[in-house]
Amino acid sequence: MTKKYDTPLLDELEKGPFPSFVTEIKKAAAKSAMAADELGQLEKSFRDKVTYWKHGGIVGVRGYGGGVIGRYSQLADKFPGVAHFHTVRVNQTSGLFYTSETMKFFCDLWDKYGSGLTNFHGSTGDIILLGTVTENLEPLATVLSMNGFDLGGSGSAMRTPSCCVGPARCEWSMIDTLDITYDLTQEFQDELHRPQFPYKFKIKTVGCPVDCNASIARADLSIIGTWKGPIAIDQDKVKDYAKKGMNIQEEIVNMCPGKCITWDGNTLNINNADCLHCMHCITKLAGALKPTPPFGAVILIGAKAPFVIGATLSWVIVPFMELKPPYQELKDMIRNMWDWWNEYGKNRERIGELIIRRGMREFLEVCGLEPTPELVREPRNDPFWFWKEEDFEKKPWEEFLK
Amino acid sequence: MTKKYDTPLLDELEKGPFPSFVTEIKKAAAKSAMAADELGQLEKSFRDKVTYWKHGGIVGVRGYGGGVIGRYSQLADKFPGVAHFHTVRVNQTSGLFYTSETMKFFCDLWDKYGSGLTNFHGSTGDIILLGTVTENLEPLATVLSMNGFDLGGSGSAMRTPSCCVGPARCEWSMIDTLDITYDLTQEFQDELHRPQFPYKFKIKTVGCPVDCNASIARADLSIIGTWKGPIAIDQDKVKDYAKKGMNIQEEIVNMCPGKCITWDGNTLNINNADCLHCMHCITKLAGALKPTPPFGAVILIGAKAPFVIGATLSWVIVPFMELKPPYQELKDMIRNMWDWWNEYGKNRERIGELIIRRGMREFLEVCGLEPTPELVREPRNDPFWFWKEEDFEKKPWEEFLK
Amino acid sequence: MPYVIPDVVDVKQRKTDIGPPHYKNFLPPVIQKNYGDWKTHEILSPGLMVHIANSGDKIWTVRVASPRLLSTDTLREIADIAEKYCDGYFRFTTRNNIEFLVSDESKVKPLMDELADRKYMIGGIGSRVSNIVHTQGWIHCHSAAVDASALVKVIMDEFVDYFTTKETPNKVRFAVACCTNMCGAVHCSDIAYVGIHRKLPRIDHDNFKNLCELPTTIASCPTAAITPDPAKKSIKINADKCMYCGNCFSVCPALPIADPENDGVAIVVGGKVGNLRKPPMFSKLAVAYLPNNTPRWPEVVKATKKIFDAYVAGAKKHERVGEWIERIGWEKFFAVTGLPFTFQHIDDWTYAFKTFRTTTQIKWTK
Amino acid sequence: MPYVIPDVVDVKQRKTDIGPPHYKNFLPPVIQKNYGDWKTHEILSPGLMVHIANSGDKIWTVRVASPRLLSTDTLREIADIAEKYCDGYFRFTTRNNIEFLVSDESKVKPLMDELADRKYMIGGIGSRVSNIVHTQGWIHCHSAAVDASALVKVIMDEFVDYFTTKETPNKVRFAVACCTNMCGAVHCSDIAYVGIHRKLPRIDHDNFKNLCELPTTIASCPTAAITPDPAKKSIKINADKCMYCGNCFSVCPALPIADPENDGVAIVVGGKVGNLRKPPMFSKLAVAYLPNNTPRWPEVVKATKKIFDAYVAGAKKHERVGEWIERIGWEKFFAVTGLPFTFQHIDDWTYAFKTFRTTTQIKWTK
Ligand code: SRM
Ligand code: SRM
Ligand code: SRM
Ligand code: SRM
Ligand code: SF4
Ligand code: SF4
Ligand code: SF4
Ligand code: SF4
Ligand code: SF4
Ligand code: SF4
Ligand code: SF4
Ligand code: SF4
Repeated sequence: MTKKYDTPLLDELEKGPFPSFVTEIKKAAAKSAMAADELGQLEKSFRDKVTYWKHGGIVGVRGYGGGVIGRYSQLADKFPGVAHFHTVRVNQTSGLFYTSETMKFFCDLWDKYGSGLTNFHGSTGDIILLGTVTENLEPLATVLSMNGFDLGGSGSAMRTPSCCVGPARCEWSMIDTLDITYDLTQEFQDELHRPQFPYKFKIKTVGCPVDCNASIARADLSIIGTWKGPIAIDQDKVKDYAKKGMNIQEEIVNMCPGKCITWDGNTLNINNADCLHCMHCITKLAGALKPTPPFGAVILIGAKAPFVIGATLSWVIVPFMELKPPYQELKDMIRNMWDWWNEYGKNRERIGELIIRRGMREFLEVCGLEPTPELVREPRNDPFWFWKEEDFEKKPWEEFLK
Repeated sequence: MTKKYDTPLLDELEKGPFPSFVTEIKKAAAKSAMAADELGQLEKSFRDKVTYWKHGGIVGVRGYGGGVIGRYSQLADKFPGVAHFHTVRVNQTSGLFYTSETMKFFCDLWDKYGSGLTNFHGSTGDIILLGTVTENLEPLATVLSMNGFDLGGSGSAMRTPSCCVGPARCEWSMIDTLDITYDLTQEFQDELHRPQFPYKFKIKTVGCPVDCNASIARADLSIIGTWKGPIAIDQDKVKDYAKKGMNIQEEIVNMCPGKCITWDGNTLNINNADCLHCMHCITKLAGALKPTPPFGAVILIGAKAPFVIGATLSWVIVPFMELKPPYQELKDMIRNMWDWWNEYGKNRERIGELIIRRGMREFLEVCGLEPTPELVREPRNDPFWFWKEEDFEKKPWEEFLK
Repeated sequence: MPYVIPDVVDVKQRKTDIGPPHYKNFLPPVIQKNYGDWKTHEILSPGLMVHIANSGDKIWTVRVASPRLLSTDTLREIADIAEKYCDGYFRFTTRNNIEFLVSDESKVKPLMDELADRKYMIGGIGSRVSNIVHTQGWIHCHSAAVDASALVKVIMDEFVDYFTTKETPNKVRFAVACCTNMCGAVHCSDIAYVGIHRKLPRIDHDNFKNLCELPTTIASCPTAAITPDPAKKSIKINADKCMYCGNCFSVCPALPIADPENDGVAIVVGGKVGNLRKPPMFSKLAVAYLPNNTPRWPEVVKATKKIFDAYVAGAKKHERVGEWIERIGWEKFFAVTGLPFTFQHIDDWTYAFKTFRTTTQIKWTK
Repeated sequence: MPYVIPDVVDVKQRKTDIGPPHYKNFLPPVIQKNYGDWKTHEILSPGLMVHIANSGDKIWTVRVASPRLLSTDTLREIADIAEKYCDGYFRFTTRNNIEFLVSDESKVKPLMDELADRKYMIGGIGSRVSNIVHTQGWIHCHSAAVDASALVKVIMDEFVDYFTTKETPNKVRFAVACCTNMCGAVHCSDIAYVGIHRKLPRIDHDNFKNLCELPTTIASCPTAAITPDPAKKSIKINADKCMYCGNCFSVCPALPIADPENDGVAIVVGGKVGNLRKPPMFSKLAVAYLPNNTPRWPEVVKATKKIFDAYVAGAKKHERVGEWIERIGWEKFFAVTGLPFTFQHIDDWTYAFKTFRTTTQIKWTK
């Protein structure tokens, strides 16, 4: 039924133990002409060492400004099945949980409207439905919404928020990552579906500083659970670890960045005042140590890929925020920063870049945040800085002389 | 004889135990009208909280483009003694050694031609003779040269090189700092006395990584002695330290940045392959440990004050250079970098700034230097870089496949 | 939830902005019950762990590898397996593995047996190699300088034992991005690959005015190499300043930069995102360029093996790749891996001098 | 060498480019003999050390403080003392102290007694406070936002015991620079002071064209706040961009920036230049501004005492100020010193974001 191509190069990639993406394309190709031509064009890319997709192309569904990545082949003549080969981004479930029923729905849906090829999941977190034609977009979106699903983000919009598995299956989650993600996604549907920002905006939430969703590296807004209480210690369990062969001195004490643990062979002691809340001891002695409340989150801003100013990791802007539904403080802060970004951001300027351009002070003031040492790795070194008129009124040194 | 001023504010600075600069000015003021008016103007500065010196003013001696800092008072009417108050920079002796005879010569000289006020020494290293009038400059310079001394540097020139006390009185000096400084000063007399560069150029040489002359922070070219051999250990002396109460584990082992020392209460062991040549253990166990040959220097480039790009520390450009008279390799390298800087440097652009502007590669190539990992704290992170045609010919990966 | 796909779809009736369904709908009952109330977990084997709630309840997780690019056939198979052993419940991980969520201990072994029979690759939990975060590559993106899925396949084939059985000093996170937009987590991964160009974009002056916006194109260039060419109503590129990053092509199709001869792969190493021990770290350049030798990129695999083996041999327990390198120093890293250090390794972009060595602290490697 | 100062000087006869005299002329014989052949040294008291050569020869060094600004009277006195006890040999240190070089052990005590009698301050050797590297200030420079010698005096008066007797965990290096040109070693000192402005330069349009070069003036501005004002044949300053650094005034006298009301002192801390333990470090901002309260800057002294005392109380042996701060963390530094943290502490210049915290590693201080 579908076209067959000789794919000697790609066939090499069916060899070896790791599951092969080529096999997946071939499976889809057996049923779908689109997938078959995808395979053919890909073989040609491997032969010629170059991509054969055209640059961009705007397609979408009514009422939405994003959620679909338009894609056209440069070789439509040779591979008509991929003349159009658009991607549909579908907003995933918080924590990436599925039931078999839901998954089968997606399979039926995509066999009907697309190539039968998917990504579970895209790097941002969306369900990626790979390869369809423009005509199928409206019915596809309609069926999705009938069944309770909606499109994800693309373009200069808020992107689909995502999170780690968190409280659903992890003992260390200090905030409800799934709920925060769901709640923010619902709150900001308009910003997700209708690009209205200078550029993209990503939110990733993780339950603790382990950061199993790379939040600090890949989200404009990183929300990372942490704690303020002491680390609770079950000394017997620690001793068990030692008995089972763990070198507590080497593996725990010496590796603690706060240099705040001691171990005398019997008792583990933590000087919590010097703890950096890094999670090393807690994770390596799983079950023996645990964080205690108050629980909350560090809020950070600005991570992004290298263009234009170089890759950034997110920067702390709130050292500790309690996060309880309805997360009002967080939502207000997000809206404030968006207003500012919308007002001053240039086209294709991420919020982190704008902060660099206009200064962290302005950003903090817009968000109603105070300067605190927790925001910096270290204070500035070169001796030039701004003063505002209001600063002149403050004379903190008058305190000194008392 | 000289004018007397009421100096209630400055008098406050004669109180307290540390030797008072005000007392020094008063001593000079007793004999010199210039010094007296210096005192008067200074009191006014203290009252008004502002400097009363005019901006710049070019003065100098015949045949030289530098060595004198012109200085005029804004209050010449009130303080005629400092209407002119120029500074003469005199090239110090390597290592800042003096004999009483020489010092008395300077005193006589300066009582005759100047205010009687001096700085031993300026931050760059020169002898600073503070406060004279334009007419005195020629005879002063002549008498200096009759007695074997010469002017130091100022303006866009090589500045007076300086060094630590080195082999003259320090057991750790691995290069002859005094001789290198003397030799380079003599070699580059023209560059020192006749500004011909885009901006200033400073050279500081120290005998070891302790850097007792702040070479890495304050010299465009930093020459810092180091070693390649193992650290020789006198175990008895180490034990003496322990006996006298040193906590070798805490103070030496734990503080070694290479983490390459062990101590069992009896024997100190150093894994020299991991030694970072930091000098901590050697200095704190003075007499017990010592570096062994080969001796040489790390050469670094680019330190400067904050303008315009922010303060910099010097960057390693040669991880290890043997330094034996006549220091030809070093001199050739210096001339090469100067040629390049003269060709491309903008007005008031330090060599480090030029390197940043045109790239480290060009600089290294100009100096005939190879790229090596020792030059960087870490390789670049963002994935954009230049290729030259010649790089395409090299295919280092062909090695891998063997 | 009964899902429906009508034969005739009335697109006018579509509701918008409903967002995703609530996550509770997809959580196994034992998770719903013990949500946020877990006590601890144990890793029972490389692909099996159990989480134990304060209530005493347990949930077993069996993890298998996925190529991420999945056909509906495979997805249906996974759903069927989940139905058989997990009451239909499963999830994906943030690194695209599949996790079967088993509430009934007696079903764990049969599940693992069936997975093994069906050639699923079980593993990836604990201190080892997990799946590779990656991007579209030649499968779907116009920007790709290299294919992504293929790199994942050849690297995972090489290190598969470290997924299924062997341990590494700590987790080793690989990532692939097919261009410098870096849609993968390349900039903060233990070992990562990024597709790069090495030649100037070619300016299609005729199309420029139709397809591209002048200010956006100029602003896209990280090195300010692009200036207007008013005569041609197009732009000029200063060849001395261009670093071949391709960002101008991202915003302007009239500036194609792909070049089969000269495109290829760079390897960066030593990044991480977690806050454990050391703060998150960027990946740094290890190999500036390796050729696109399709279909299996042997040079890339070999270079990776040098890095990986040196890490496994040299790192202390719990040290990530970047922590190991920081401890031994970059000069030793290049010495023990035997990788060449070239001019490309020395930064010459905006923050270049922050990476220069401002200390005489050096280890001698020869 | 017999020195001559003729009554009548024939300036035509001047030789040029002779350079300084050879250093050998100034070395005591015992140094000449043992040059480069020292074995070790011992610190015998805060102002006395002995260096021992491999030959067994010894040289004693007695160090005394100097205000650096010295009158010829004082210099003659020093020379006389050196003649009496040191065969005339003495030197200055790189931090402007005076070192008497004694070759004959029996002269050490009498020398120290006489120095004490004459109120010289003996000390500064070893793990303590030494002299303060500093600059010209109001004594000689047109650029000074604060006086330098006075700051040195009031700080040394406060910590004088740490020069003469008491120990600190490691050497504490102070520095003063009277403006942001930073002719002192401020950017890499344990505790340092820099004179700063806080108001815009005032443009003297009439004089601009006579006194200043347009391109140089524009290029001098680190924030690109200066643009041409062709109408006035002068320049404009963008008030929003100006950081009051004064570099424009350095190159252009028509842009005075000094302002008695608003000029003052910033304190930076934690820098060092040596390579021991940690690589050299920059100083970082501790106090953004303290007023010029002449003649003794009490606020500056108080703030310094807070920092110094916290360091002495909190640092481990051999930790420099910066090492101590890095260990405890900046949030603890501000907590233990009680110094306020303000917007000025957060960098907003070119490399600002490199100083932002990119980790959740935080110590709670309240
Ligand atoms: C599908 C996906 C890669 C994947 O295979 O998983 C992807 C694919 C594309 N990304 Fe991306 N990005 C994807 C996650 C990312 C990430 C990672 C993340 O979100 O965690 C990043 C790095 C983090 C960041 O946002 O900075 C990322 C940084 C970029 C950039 C650079 C943005 C920047 O500020 O520098 C671009 C360029 C652009 O925006 O024009 C880009 C652009 C693109 C485009 C739209 C190509 C383009 O230039 O227009 C790609 C479409 C490929 C295609 O044909 O389908 N993509 N992109 C990911 C989205 C799936 C999803 O929705 O779940
Ligand atoms: C005298 C001295 C300070 C002192 O009291 O010791 C000094 C004094 C001046 N320096 Fe300096 N600098 C002195 C060492 C330094 C140092 C430290 C060093 O050399 O180790 C530095 C920092 C290191 C560096 O070179 O970057 C230094 C960085 C500057 C700068 C900033 C240069 C830059 O690239 O940012 C300027 C501004 C300029 O060049 O126009 C400057 C300019 C000046 C001027 C000429 C003022 C001016 O703007 O024209 C000062 C004359 C003061 C006067 O009235 O006497 N001075 N200057 C030092 C020279 C004495 C000597 O020759 O021994
Ligand atoms: C399932 C998953 C979360 C999710 O929402 O999907 C997850 C789950 C767990 N992680 Fe993770 N991590 C997951 C991605 C990550 C990531 C993100 C990434 O790789 O992009 C990281 C950060 C990596 C980094 O720093 O670059 C991550 C760094 C960790 C660490 C820290 C390792 C270290 O010492 O540096 C731990 C703690 C440990 O292993 O001791 C950990 C521990 C755990 C625990 C033990 C947490 C728990 O109690 O349940 C979970 C099982 C461990 C395992 O897989 O070995 N997880 N984990 C992700 C599985 C990805 C996969 O398929 O392999
Ligand atoms: C005389 C002098 C060299 C000169 O050519 O004039 C000198 C001489 C010695 N230094 Fe120094 N250092 C001298 C300036 C420096 C400087 C430069 C500076 O301060 O600007 C430094 C770098 C400071 C920094 O890192 O910021 C310096 C950092 C050291 C250190 C390292 C301290 C540390 O652990 O960080 C040592 C080793 C030690 O003390 O254990 C040292 C050790 C020594 C020894 C023991 C070397 C020796 O064997 O003779 C000398 C006497 C020690 C003492 O004074 O305590 N010297 N020393 C300088 C005296 C300045 C003064 O009057 O106080
Ligand atoms: S980030 Fe923390 S809470 Fe979330 S899954 Fe990882 S370890 Fe658990
Ligand atoms: S969480 Fe990290 S910093 Fe805190 S005690 Fe444990 S290892 Fe140390
Ligand atoms: S830098 Fe080294 S050689 Fe020079 S005086 Fe200091 S310790 Fe001695
Ligand atoms: S010199 Fe420094 S790095 Fe080397 S062994 Fe001694 S303390 Fe360690
Ligand atoms: S990394 Fe580049 S080539 Fe790959 S999917 Fe992203 S934009 Fe496309
Ligand atoms: S490839 Fe990159 S560096 Fe070159 S012109 Fe385009 S945007 Fe600029
Ligand atoms: S620091 Fe500034 S004010 Fe002080 S001497 Fe140097 S240039 Fe003059
Ligand atoms: S004071 Fe500094 S920032 Fe302000 S205009 Fe002058 S040079 Fe620019």
